[in-house]
Amino acid sequence: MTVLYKLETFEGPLDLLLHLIDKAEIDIQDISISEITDQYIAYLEAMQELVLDVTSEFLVMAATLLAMKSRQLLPKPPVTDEPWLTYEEDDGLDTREELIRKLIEYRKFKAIASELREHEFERSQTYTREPVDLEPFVPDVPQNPVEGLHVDDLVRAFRKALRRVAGRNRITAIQRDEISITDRIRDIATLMRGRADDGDDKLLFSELLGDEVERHEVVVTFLAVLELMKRRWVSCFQNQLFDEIVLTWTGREETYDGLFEPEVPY
Amino acid sequence: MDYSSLKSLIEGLLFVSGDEGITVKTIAEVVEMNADVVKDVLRDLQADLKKKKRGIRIAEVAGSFRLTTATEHAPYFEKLAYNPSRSVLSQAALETLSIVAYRQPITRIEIEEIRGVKADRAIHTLVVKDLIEEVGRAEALGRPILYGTTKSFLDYFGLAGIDQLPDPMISENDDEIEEQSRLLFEKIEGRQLSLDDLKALETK
Amino acid sequence: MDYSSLKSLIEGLLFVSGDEGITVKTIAEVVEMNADVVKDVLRDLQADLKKKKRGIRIAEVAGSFRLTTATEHAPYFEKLAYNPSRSVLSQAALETLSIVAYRQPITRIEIEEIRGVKADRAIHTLVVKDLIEEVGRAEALGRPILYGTTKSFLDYFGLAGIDQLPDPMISENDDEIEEQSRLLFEKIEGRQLSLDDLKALETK
Repeated sequence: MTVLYKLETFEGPLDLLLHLIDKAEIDIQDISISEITDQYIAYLEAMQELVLDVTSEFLVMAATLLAMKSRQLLPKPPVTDEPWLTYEEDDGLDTREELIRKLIEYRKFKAIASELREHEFERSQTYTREPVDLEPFVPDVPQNPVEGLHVDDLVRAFRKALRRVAGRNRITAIQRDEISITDRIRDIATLMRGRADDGDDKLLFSELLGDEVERHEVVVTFLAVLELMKRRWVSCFQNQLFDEIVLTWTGREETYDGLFEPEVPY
Repeated sequence: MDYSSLKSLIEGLLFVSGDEGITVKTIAEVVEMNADVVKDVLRDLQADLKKKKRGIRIAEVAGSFRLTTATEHAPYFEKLAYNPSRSVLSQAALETLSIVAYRQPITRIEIEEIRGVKADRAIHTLVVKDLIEEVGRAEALGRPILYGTTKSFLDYFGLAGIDQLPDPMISENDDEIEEQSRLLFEKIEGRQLSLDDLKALETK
Repeated sequence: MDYSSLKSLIEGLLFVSGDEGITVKTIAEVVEMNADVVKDVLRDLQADLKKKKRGIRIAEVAGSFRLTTATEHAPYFEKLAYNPSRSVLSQAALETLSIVAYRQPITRIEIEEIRGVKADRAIHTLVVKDLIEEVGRAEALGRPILYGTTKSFLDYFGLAGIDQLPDPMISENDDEIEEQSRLLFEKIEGRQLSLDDLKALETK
């Protein structure tokens, strides 16, 4: 006998058995238990030939089937109309009931799986795209880049700088250099952009001041920093009161065409 | 706002939401209109795009609406190099996923009892693919992990919600299958059935 | 392909091309048609969308065409951006962040290789939000910037350190193994083997 096998892969003994039952459905009356058991075993052998993983679960099922087959070969007690005379093998019955229950349940999920397979394919036929970045629609960054920091803190830091300046230059000739805020903004922006290009986007407020600090220069610089913060070109933070103000270049200046005049004419 | 302006705006909102999608509730909040009105317009727009065979369509996935392409154009998108090719789930993973979807929350052992084989590999794959996730621990010994499906699961299969899952209760078939299996096993067992037994089965 | 089908297809192509857009040349290659024809249809579609005041429009930026929103809808997108249902970080930003978190230090190019799309916008957003920062320069040509997560990132996610990141559970071999078994199954499937064939196999 040359039996043609369409060798498929089975997810487990239940899957294989279902396949055999499906085949049996074509002509269920012609199926003999020994044939099904033989087919099951033949499948296992074929799988082994192909070095497929014949796991212990397959072997356990084979043993179960063989037990059923051997039971069939044993002489049967006669069937009578009197139930109390009919010999019932409880163990066998339980095994069979359990197996049937499992097969039905497994088959149900196999059906669902094949339906999901269709959904999977259908879904794979449609494409979508990432959400549009809504950032440009937001006039304000939702998160405050100086969160937890009050202007008071900046003012205090400013006062500290002023006191230091005052201490150093008790006597000084007032020599007013005309530094405009706009110029100072441009200077700071140029300095920070240059640094950012070199990979350093941070700068200390004190670095913006020269060695011979003038009150006027500190004021102008401070106002320039406030202006830059307002425009979100820089963000600032301070670890604690009177500490250094650390400026971070945000790189957001590209969204502007260029410098515009500060709102307040200083 | 007039009807066509609202329709256009909803299209814009769907567009910016991309694959994250947008709920009717959110649209209603943004346009400051009644959710039912929004839903009507949305459905109208959806029908429009389909009827006019437009290049973009509206799909309801995981409780929110999103724009997608038309299925018939899929072959062309595949030609684009950057196309994120979708992987196909293995049969083992798919069966395991079906079980989790219907029986969640469920433990690995329970899955294995249904499948009749080990499921650890399949579970691992599904967790990595973000289709299932740990949703808690069972009260049983060893407090085994309970698995459930994720939002990505709905997205992966293009399902509007977990209630959109195919109905497992194809009852008439179920009974039929049960009957057939029973009959087969009666045969396997070598039991001899009387005609009365068969008639009794038939009338059930 | 008829005119309206082509128009619909081009709309779909624009849609999937996202923010990066698509050139007339690429469209022409995909649809296998003359570039001039494509350009005409594209212009027609562009005029259509504008005339009908649709929620999506076509913009030409640096030689590529892409879908954009209608300017008159801007106030609504602003509201959407503030809607509590929307996560603070966009999906693109979050994904980029996760890549940086797990693969740091990493260059932009490497991130883009993983994501398959441009990442400059997302990187910019993350830097501005102080979630990632420049941590050095790679030794490669052009000395590209290396990114890493910031301390704020750890605070934001309540992590004691970068080693506290959950295991992503992705083993490099996973997909490979799946692929191999699939190939094997494909070989076996659909093959009609007779017992003789099997015997032949046996003797090998």
